[in-house]
Amino acid sequence: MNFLSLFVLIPLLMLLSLWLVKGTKGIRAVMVVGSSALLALSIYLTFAFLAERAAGNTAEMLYTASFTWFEPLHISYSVGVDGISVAMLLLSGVIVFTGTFVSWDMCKEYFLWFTLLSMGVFGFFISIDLFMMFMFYEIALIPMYLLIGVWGSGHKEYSAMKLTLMLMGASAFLMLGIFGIFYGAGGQTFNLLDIASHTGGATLIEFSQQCIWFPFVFVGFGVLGAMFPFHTWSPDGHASAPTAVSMLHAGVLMKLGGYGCFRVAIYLLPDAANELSWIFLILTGTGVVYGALSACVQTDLKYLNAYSSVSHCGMVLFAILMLTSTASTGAILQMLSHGLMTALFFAVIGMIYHRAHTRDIRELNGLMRIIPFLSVGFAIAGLANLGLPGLSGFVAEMTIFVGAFQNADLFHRVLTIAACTSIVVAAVYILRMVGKILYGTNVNPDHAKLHDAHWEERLAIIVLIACIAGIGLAPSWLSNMIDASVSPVMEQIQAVASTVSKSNPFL
Amino acid sequence: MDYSQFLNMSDELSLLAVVVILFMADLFCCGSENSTKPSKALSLIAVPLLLVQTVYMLVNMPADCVTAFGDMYLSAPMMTVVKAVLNIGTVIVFLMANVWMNREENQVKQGEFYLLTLFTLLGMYFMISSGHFLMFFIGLELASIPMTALVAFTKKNQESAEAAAKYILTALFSSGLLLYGISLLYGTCGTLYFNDMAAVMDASNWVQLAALVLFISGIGFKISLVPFHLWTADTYEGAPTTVTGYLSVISKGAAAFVMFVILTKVFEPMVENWNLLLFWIIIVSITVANIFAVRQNNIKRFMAFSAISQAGYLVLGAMGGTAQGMTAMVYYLFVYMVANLGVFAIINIVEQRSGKLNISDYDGFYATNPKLSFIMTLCLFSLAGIPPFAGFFSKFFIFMAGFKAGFPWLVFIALVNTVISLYYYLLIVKAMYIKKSDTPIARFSSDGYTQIGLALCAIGVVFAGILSQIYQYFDSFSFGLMP
Amino acid sequence: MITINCFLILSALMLFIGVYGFLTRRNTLAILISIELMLNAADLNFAAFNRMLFPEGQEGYFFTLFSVAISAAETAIAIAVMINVYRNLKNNFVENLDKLKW
Amino acid sequence: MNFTYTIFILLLPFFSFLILGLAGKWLSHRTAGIFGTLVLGVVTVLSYFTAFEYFTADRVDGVFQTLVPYNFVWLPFFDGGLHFDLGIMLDPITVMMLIVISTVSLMVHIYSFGYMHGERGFQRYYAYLSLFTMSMLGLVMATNIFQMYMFWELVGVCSYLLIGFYYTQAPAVAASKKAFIVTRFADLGFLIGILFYGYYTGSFSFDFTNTAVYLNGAMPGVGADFSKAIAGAGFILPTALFLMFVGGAGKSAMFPLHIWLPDAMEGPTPVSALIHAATMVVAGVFQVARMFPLWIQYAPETLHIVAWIGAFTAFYAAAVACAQSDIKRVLAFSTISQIAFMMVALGVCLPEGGYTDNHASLGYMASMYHLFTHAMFKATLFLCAGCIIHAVHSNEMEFMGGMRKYMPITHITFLIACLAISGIPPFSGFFSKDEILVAAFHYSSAMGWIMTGIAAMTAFYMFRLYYGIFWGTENVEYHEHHTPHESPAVMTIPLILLTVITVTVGWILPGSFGSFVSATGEAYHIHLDWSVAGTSIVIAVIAIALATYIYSGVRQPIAEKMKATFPALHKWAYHRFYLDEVYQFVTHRIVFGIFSRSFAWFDRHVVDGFFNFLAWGTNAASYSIRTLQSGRVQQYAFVFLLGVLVLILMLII
Repeated sequence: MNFLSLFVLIPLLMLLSLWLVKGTKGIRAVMVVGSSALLALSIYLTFAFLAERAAGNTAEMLYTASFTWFEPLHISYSVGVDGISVAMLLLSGVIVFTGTFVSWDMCKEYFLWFTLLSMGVFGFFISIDLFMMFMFYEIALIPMYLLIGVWGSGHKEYSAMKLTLMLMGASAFLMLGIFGIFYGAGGQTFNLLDIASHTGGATLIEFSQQCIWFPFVFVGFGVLGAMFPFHTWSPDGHASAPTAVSMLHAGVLMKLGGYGCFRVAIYLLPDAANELSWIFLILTGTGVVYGALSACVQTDLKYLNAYSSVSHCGMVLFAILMLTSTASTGAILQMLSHGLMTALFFAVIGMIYHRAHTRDIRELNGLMRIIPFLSVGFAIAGLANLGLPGLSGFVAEMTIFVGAFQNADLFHRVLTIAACTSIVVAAVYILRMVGKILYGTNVNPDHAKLHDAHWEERLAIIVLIACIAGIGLAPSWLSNMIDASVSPVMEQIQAVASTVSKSNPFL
Repeated sequence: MDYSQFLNMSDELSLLAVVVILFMADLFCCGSENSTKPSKALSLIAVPLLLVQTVYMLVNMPADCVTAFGDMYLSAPMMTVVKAVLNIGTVIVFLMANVWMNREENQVKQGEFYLLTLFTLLGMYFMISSGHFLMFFIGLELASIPMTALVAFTKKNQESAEAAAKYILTALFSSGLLLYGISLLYGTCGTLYFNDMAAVMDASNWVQLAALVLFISGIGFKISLVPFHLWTADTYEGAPTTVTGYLSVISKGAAAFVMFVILTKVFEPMVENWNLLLFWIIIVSITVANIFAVRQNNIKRFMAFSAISQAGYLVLGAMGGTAQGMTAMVYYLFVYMVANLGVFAIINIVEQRSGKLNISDYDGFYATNPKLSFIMTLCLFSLAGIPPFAGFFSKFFIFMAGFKAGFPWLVFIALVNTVISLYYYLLIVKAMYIKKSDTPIARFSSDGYTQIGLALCAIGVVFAGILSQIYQYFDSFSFGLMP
Repeated sequence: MITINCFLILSALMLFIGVYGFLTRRNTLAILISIELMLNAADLNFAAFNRMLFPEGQEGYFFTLFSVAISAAETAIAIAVMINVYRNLKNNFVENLDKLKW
Repeated sequence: MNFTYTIFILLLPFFSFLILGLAGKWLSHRTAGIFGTLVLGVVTVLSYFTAFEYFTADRVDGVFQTLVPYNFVWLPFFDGGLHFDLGIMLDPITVMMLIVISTVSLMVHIYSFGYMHGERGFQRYYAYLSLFTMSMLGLVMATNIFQMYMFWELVGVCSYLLIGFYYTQAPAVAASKKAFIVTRFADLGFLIGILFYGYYTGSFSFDFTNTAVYLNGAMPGVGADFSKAIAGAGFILPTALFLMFVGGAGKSAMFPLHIWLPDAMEGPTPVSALIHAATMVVAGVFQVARMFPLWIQYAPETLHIVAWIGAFTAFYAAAVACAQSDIKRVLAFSTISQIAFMMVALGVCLPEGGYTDNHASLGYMASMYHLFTHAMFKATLFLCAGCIIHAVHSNEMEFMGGMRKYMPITHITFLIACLAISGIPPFSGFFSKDEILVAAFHYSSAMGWIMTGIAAMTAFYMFRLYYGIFWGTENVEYHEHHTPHESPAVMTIPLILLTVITVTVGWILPGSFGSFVSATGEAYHIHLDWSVAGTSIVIAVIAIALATYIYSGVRQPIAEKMKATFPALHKWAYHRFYLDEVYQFVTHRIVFGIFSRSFAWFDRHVVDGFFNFLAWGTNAASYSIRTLQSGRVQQYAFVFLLGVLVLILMLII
């Protein structure tokens, strides 16, 4: 048994014990133990991975294991990690851990779905078999419906339904794309590595085939990555979701999209990526600016943050499509960074909402005086969001911009510069929000006596801030780790697809 | 004459034995009208007997294709597997029927219920194993005629009567056309033995093409494919819930399998033609049914439309007539059966306990009956194709088969339709979990039989996908039926 | 000279008269009679094909025999159902069977 | 010689920030203040020691060595040979800036002890100060342009936090937001400039020795890229440098990006002294100076654009300063004007003989010199203003007048600083401004006369301010309620110290500044050009006299008459020529009002509407086709039959 499977096994055990235990204490105990175990495991994995790499193991994926699952269909249970997945697993570990503490007072059913969601997420990141990946992807999606629908707020039924249907619609595209890849590569293996390297019975996917399936896969994952114009599930979904679910969703689930785009669309269909990236570059570039500008006029904190997520996640896809190893590394860093800071943001917003019963910017005022701890957390999340050096956002954005600038043609230049403007707009909406709700004087007597964060909330906030600052201050180990996995892919693209995209009218 | 060839029909004979035993039991145990005791005995006999017979079939399975009566009867291991699958479904139906059978007005009729059900099952057996259109036709009718009686089982109920009338009228109409189609086949081929027909089939012969269409329409009626489906919703709504459950999986599944077999065996030279037909039938079936299902309020009617669209997915496995498609179809049937019967078992128990049949009645169901609604959720998710439940695997495999057969766009349309189907399945989930109700279905406990049935369904839904052995087991028998 | 075509034309006529009857008659019993016409059209086909085209075998005849038996059974149960309908509706007009719809 | 200890110049304030920021809640005001000040004291000592060691070290080829005690790859980039380094670089201007920053910062730390006494958030204040000091030091010690950008952003945030220190007051919050967003907007230019620069030169480093090589396409890997070399040599580098300058213009409040600085005066006054007068706002000048070798060699024409922008800004700000009534705003506009002087000085440098010609590049030295002296006397002015505000509890001149009798120390120090800024010998401002004028005349006499005129305006508005505060009409009524009093020693001592520097730095070491800092690094001996100096002195004196004539009396008929004669001019100047309103209109009405709102609308109603339409369409379809399921069995059969016929036709045709 490969130890990566523990990432799925632990949530399974958690599910089982949650089912068995009774009482709040028992549930909390299970959740805390389980999520700590997951966090510890992901940290251990990171160290082990780095040690292994340092020892000179340059295999594309480490800790790989493969067991035949559906033999007649060539489906296997295959796991393995590279730098990207390790980073994502670490992120998931942190978010699940903090999410547990943020949803401290929730009931058993909530945690059941929550854990199922976590299982999907972890499973997705350890999979290197397309079928498994897709399965875990969907496992992660469906609990969202109930989590939002039952424990959400506002137009929760509508939002939950919309979110679920749009994401499932995307998975329809995705599934077709996966079939296309599978049969395009000879129909002998679902294993990513084999398909990418044409081993294990896989053959090179024909260029024309690639061009058909690339949009399917990219849209399929892109919807989850909030790609314009398929992002509208995100504001509603986030606004209605309970705190920890927003965290998990924005923090991890949306990363499935970016990760999938890279791992499947780019990695397996490099020629098509080179040929067709321009279409999606325009879409994602638009999304980056559009999301940021839309965020400026929102009045609901969660909507604001959701649109900001659209912008930031758009940046992830945008960077991936730049097809340079720096930009892609930046994309992964941005995923990490956005995951952490949005989780922090949503956590704090949720806590404020829990206390003040409103998320309307116009109704909140002067919170800094009333609930200083939460306010500081909020401000730090905001600063990270607008890319303050020393926090993670800066690192990611700079890497992306430098990487994107490696494409010297006017088309890429214009888009890159347009994307750069989003950091100015980000400053606008973040400062507007911070200025309105934290600063000033509170005029609402109901808000005068709000209590500051409890210990479990503090723990969650501190852990997240520590991670954000950690990445922001010492990014190179992470960046190197990610790049070691990104650059072979990009080299492959540059090697096989040195031609300029013929279909791009702007070149 | 070699009487040993009867042994090749051991599946049918063993089922017949079960029927006879039950008949006897009904005759002798249920004789007195005043006695209520024996009722329990009958279901106590029926379920284990059927299980034993299932095991017997599987154990006694021939290693290869066998025939009897000069190819009139054909059987292959896969067919036995399908029969066993149908048996399991029937067992679940019997389990859930128990609470209904124990109602006062039904106690005297329960022998009839079991016998009629088993006779339709026998008809399906023959249909599946037929090697000749006569055998097929007899099997089909044997499956249809008792079914009418089952649909009309609650005599005093106007809806039940109407449902039966619609069923029998449409059935007769379709069998009239089917029979005419078979006659055309006979006229052009000179034989109705499956094994001989493929050789004389000709895709340019329009009479044969017309016969193909008539055949598909006749069997499409049983599978309830659009546009031959219109009876379905009315009949499902009017029929007793248990019977609806039976109708929605067992007879449909058997017919779909038979269609697959006959299309690949008999109409093999016309594969292009029937691919074209099925292509459009599947698209229309899935889409129309989904669109209808969206706004249903009666849950049985809703499940009828769901069943129509599921039938579309089921038939997707037949596209191109590949071995992979066959496995995928049988597997899909199995998974669909488990999940659908789970849903019907719950609908049935709710109806029996509270008399409520509308989706809006399920508001707040989770608050009062968490376990039932949890199982219902599992089953609905499985129907919608959500992992890790079995429905995901079956859908994936059937789409994969469709893709491999060369129909990516058909698969795509089907995939997009899964979104709509997810929507309406979620409507029920929403009713149970999210909506609040002033008059929810009261808390109740279900009877032991239903509990066992639900447990079986839940186990099936959860494990039939993850445990790849089941699929591989099916796959290992997918030989011998393809030309 | 009576050729196979005569039979075919006759059976086709019977089929379509049956279909027409099915689609237009109000009385359910009349509809059942129409269905009998359809079934008999097919039976006639079988017999004619066997006699005219494939006289060496007996498949058609047998099919006809079985088919007749089956249609008898079908009709029997159909009539039973109609009686049941009549008992519930106090008439047997097909347009009254419209409680279940939409 | 190694300067490894310089790392502590950065680390100490950082730790101070961490400790004060995290544990501040549990510290008393006193402890926090003393702790912060002590740490800064150590930093100052280290800075001076560094300066001492650096400037006493031997020159190599007549040039102070550029030393890099630390440099490591902080964030690797994987394409184009780029990497984001962090490190410490010491060269003359860095060392000079170390002294400026640590000195002013220390003074402000001490001063704040009195000024912020008893304020809520005292610990927070000191934490921010520490963070700012660290960031500013990091900015000047940067080894590469990206590191500079990083600390550039950090000082921006510190500025934001400190302007908004009184966060319960709406104007402070608005001002902080404005400051951050405007500079952020400018930084966009900086960032893009960096990206261009990095891409075409293959390096972010300030070590320009390779740049030329890169640009000529001789570096391995880069040389192959012909287009890169062509682009780099011709058009790209000036563009990149100008974009960087845009960032600098934002920070240094060049027109039209200056609008945030006057509003930034909402922050505590010591903060204005430190950030918005002495250090952060000169970052733009420092940046241009840092990239100076490239400017002068590759983009001299562009550099002159910088000069003209500077000249216009200087004029504009001086004009506005003449009409302001808020003393801090006057100082703010004066700051803008003076920084523009520095920009002009850089801009007027001529490329004759390349940048090896110290004489042609006199402006560089003058600019740095002025930066240095300006920091001292402007800090003095602001700190004095702080004392006055502390005493009067208002920024408006109408509450002042006749303050000289209440606050003698403040009065004297303010006067000296005013003389210095007006360019009266022997105060430091005279020497540095004179060099700027010389450089301007060297460039063109037009520029020279313009700058001389603006210098006169400077003298005028400064003395208008001086008389308005200390002489003029006294608001007796108000002063009876609140009798103003001299500030405590902890506030006056920094004033005196800074004044001492202001007084002495010019004439104790006349001409020696050039031996430390010059464009080439070779010693440049400053010699006064008396024709220029004489003119400027005369003009300044006339301007002062004019101000005295108009504003020194208790009654000011001329001032009022002027106001009455040119009401529109005064009004426009008072309202800063309505630039803020224009910005307000463009950003709020156009960008957010039109673009954002329509995007948001588009998102909800078109994009989202499309998906809702899909859902609605499905439902509507469901209702519209329900008649298909009419409940009539004959119709069912008909559809059945129709289906069969259609299928048959499909096959046969």
